[in-house]
Amino acid sequence: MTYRFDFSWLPLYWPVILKGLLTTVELILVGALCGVALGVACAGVRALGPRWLRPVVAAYVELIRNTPFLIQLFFIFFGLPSLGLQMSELQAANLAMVVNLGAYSSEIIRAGIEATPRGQFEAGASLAMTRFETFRHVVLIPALQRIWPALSSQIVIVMLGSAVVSQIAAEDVTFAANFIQSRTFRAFETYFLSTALYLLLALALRQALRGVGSLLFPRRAAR
Amino acid sequence: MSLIAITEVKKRFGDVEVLKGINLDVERGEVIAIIGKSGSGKSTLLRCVNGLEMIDDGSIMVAGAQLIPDELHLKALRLKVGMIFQQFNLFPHLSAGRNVMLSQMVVKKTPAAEAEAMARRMLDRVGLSHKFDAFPDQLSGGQQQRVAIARALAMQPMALLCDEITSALDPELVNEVLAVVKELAADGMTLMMVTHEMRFAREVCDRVVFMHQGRVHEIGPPEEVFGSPRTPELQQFLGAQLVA
Amino acid sequence: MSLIAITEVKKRFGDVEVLKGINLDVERGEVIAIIGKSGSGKSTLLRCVNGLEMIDDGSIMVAGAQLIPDELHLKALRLKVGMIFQQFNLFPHLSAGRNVMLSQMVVKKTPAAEAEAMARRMLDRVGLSHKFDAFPDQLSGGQQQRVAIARALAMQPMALLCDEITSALDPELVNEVLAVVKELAADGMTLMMVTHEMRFAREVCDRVVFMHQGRVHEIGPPEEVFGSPRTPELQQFLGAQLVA
Amino acid sequence: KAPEARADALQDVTARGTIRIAVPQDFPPFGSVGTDMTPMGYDIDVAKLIASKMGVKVELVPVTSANRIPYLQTNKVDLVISSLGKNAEREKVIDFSDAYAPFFNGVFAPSGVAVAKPEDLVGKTVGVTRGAIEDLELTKIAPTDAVIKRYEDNNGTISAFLSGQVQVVATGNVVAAAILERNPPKRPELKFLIKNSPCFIGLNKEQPALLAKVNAIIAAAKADGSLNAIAQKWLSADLPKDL
Amino acid sequence: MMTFTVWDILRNLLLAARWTVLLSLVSFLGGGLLGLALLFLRIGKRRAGRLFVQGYVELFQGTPLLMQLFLAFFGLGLFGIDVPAWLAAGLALILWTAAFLVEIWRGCVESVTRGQWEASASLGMGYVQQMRYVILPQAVRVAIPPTVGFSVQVVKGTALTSIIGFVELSKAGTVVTNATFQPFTVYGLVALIYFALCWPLSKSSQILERKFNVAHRHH
Ligand SMILES: Nc1ncnc2c1ncn2[C@@H]1O[C@H](COP(=O)(O)OP(=O)(O)OP(=O)(O)O)[C@@H](O)[C@H]1O
Ligand SMILES: Nc1ncnc2c1ncn2[C@@H]1O[C@H](COP(=O)(O)OP(=O)(O)OP(=O)(O)O)[C@@H](O)[C@H]1O
Ligand SMILES: [Mg+2]
Ligand SMILES: [Mg+2]
Repeated sequence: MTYRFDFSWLPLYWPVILKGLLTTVELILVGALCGVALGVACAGVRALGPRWLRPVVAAYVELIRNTPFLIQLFFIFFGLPSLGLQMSELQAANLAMVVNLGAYSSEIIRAGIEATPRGQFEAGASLAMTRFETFRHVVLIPALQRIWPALSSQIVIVMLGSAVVSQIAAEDVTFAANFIQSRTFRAFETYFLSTALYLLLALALRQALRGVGSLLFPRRAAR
Repeated sequence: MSLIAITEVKKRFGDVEVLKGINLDVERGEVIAIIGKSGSGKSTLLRCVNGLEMIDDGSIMVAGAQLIPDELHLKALRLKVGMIFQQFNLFPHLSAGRNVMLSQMVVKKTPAAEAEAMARRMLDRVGLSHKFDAFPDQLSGGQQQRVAIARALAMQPMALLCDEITSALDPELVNEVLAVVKELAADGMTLMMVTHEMRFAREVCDRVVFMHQGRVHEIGPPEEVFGSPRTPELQQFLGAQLVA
Repeated sequence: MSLIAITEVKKRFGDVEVLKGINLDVERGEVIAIIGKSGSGKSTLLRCVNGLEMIDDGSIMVAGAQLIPDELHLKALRLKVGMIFQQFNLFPHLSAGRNVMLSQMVVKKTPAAEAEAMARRMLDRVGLSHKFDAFPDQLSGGQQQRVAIARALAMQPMALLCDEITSALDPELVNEVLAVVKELAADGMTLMMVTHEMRFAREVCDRVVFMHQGRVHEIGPPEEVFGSPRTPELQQFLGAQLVA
Repeated sequence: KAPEARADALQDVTARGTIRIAVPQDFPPFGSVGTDMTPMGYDIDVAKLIASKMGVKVELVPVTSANRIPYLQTNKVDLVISSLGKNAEREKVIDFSDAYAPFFNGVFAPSGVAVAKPEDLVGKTVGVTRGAIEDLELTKIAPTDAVIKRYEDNNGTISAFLSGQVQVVATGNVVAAAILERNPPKRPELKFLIKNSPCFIGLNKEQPALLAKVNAIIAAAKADGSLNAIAQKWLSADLPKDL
Repeated sequence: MMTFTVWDILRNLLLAARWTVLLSLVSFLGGGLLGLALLFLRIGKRRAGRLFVQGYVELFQGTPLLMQLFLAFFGLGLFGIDVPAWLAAGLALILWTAAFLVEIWRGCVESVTRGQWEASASLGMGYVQQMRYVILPQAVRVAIPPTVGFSVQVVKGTALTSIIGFVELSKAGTVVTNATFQPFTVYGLVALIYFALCWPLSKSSQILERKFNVAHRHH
């Protein structure tokens, strides 16, 4: 018996796959939007926030970057309830995504901010802008533009990492694959299908991020 | 009363005392050239007047108000005194027009339409009204520096500080920027400028300040400073200038 | 027979024809200066002679051998013709001495001791014997360029190609490199050099080639080319040079 | 290794001198770990019993409910002794021995939760282990607006129940009992039975020799009381007569 | 009924962490060797080789490691290839690691300026000699910080092998949680152990980066 591929289950389980896709897309949308926002906030704090807050942010970033996403997810979903913090698996998954991407993107964005020529801060200051106004209007957009490719890759990596949220019964693409597999016993086909779906998602996401980039930074200014 | 009064200002970076007690009063409408060797503290002095560096001792008064280093007072100061840099420091993500509009809208909360009108007037004044929508990287160095001047002017400062604003320019472009500055001077703007353009300093300035080792070493009208330098240091400096 | 014979050489990048049929014979021991506006194809010509760019048409013969673009023939060519670049291109991870030794040992399989002796001789020739163990980032630009010359000389080439070897140097350092080149010329080395140093070209070179729009526009001894330029293009080029 | 060659897996096992058996490590009392992380439990003891009767060494492979059948299908194990229930779907892909342990699937919840029959699950969140019998059965009988959360393995299901992420779990009665024994914050109590689904040993299709051997060992163990001893040890009860 | 003390929990987690370390080492060494081989294809002259590596990178960077593990474990098994968990885990991690390392290293090779290629060519060196004596020695220096930085991702990546039943640190965490009902403590400890493994790596990568950047500024 060499293995025979059998995709006859596909029509029956199509809704499950679709739901999984939607969940994964939701995870990445929420994760990317809130995560990058959190990253900007953290990078901002580390650049010009109150001194006491900087080590706090640094600790958060280091902790997240040096522990696996899976463990963060378990901690949030299974661990936090014993502190009275209960949330649904989707909320937990979203939170984990945001927390994770927030830490990574803050490091990337910080690099972009640090690459800002000092003259930009000084020009802002000498035009009577406050530090925050300078950050907001002068520094941020070019900094984001500088690191947009790196940030895009990180978002794709985090999207692929989201596959483990099926571990807490969040019904994403991987969950769909596992679910179908447990009903049809067609392990290979289901994993094959979901791998293809992720590959497509990754390509589409990268394309979308390129689009967002060209909207946010309509001109490719030199450096 | 003088517009800018600098009294016994001292500034050190770590162990090095860069300004060793500067005294200088600038009258309203006066045009001051600051010359001196590299490292003599010219930039540091301007940066102190603009509040970009904190002074360690002495006092700086602008239009009667003491320079106090907190964000509120600094903002008030910088509304009175604009600064232009050697490296232009235009905002690369904004068009020339938006560069000029931004601080008006952010700092003074000027409505967009009004800020735009002002930006067009100022760009016109520096001869760049047709470049409103161009981005910095589409402009020559001279044009960029003129946009930077327009941007500072749009805040309607009482005085402008210029730190070697032509040093980063190709020789052909220097003149277009100096022409703009000359006009500003003729219009009565108070100017403090660090410059290496001796001919320009001689023609346009009311007084020339020669800095040496963190001190105002000689000061006077240009014909005096250039014509009959009193100290050997200034003589040597001017001699070197001629050769270069 | 000439050492380097360039016949009807054409080279295009994409749609743009950069060399439009170059003819030039360089005799053994001759020193040739190539001048011309930016973009006229000077670098491209030198790079073709060194096999760094493939020619599209025509032929290049060095010491009687045709330039054929495969690794073996290129290697043989480059053993005859060395090249020095504007950006020095020293190997940053090796000391000056090792920079000079490396290619001898790798390409010619010279034993280390012999290669080292040669490296010391060549560094001595460019006046840098005391910098044998210094790393490139510990050397001034002029010193780096002299190490690059020593490195090329250590391969004992029949000719040296120099592409604006002083353009990346601060003015004070230009002379030390030119002095070395002058000595090479006096010692009978065949040289083809792209340069903007007109005075140097006039003093040292046997013939001057003026390139214009991918062609050899004028050629002749320096007194002729500089003294009585025949074409308006060369006149204009020389005029601009004087002003700058 | 061509799959045909394993027409007689028994021969392979004897030749190898080792039998590879998939057992749970997250499903007390059938399988869990001790403080030294070694597997222990009803299924583990049965696995050891079978190996010793066959005269071979045993290699225990810890699996989850979700992946135990793929393990068998891909020949990573010879037998699955992992509280495996029988149903028609599964019988299409693997074979089953005679039953070796009693098992009742039920719906459990803390005393405060009012559930007495499948219809009462409306609006409730039920945790279940994906791919287990109770998952398949519950999916059939639960009302459409009951929310079923399917966890990767029993660890997940049990953790979800104990951390309050689900109010209700569907699992075996003995599992619930084993949870109770550890005095957890949330005490599961039986609300209603889903199915009496005793456990079977799973093996690949068309292995008549191995199947016969396993069945013979089970029958002998039932007869000589050694299986009953295992039941006493882990379930604190005698084997039901009809097993 | 046995009870777990905190020491029992920690001891078991630490024992399981040995697997995490071992898996990390295997994937890093294996991935490094494979990555190096792929690097030569990627920057080589042959178009087919370049395209192959590009496709490889696209595939392994574009799909979740989780899926790669599943497929290595169950997928190959279906074709009658018996893949034990440790092999599947090692294989998937090695392939995945190599896909990232080859891209990191390619960037480093390309950061060596064109002038270095040209200077060495004009001294008569062949491709292999250029690589061996001029390009790689420079690329290696640039490559060290990002490579060390990536090793953190590898250590964390081993957590996913728990899904194919590998009892490394994460799996031990879930199993122990189930035997103790103390998720907060257990996952907290698991996170701390990971942190203790990864943080020195991240930190040293940052320090190396700073060191090399300073070295670069001298030029
Ligand atoms: N931020 C700083 N930290 C430490 N030292 C500084 C700093 N800024 C300037 N200095 C030092 O202060 C001295 C004066 O610098 P300043 O820039 O004011 O000189 P300058 O007269 O403007 O020279 P130049 O003509 O080269 O611009 C110099 O020795 C310089 O190295
Ligand atoms: N690799 C390349 N690809 C495409 N175009 C090129 C390439 N190299 C050179 N060119 C073009 O060929 C023309 C001639 O270039 P070349 O570098 O030979 O000029 P040059 O005379 O050396 O000028 P310069 O004095 O600025 O060095 C230019 O228009 C240049 O843009
Ligand atoms: Mg200065
Ligand atoms: Mg050139």
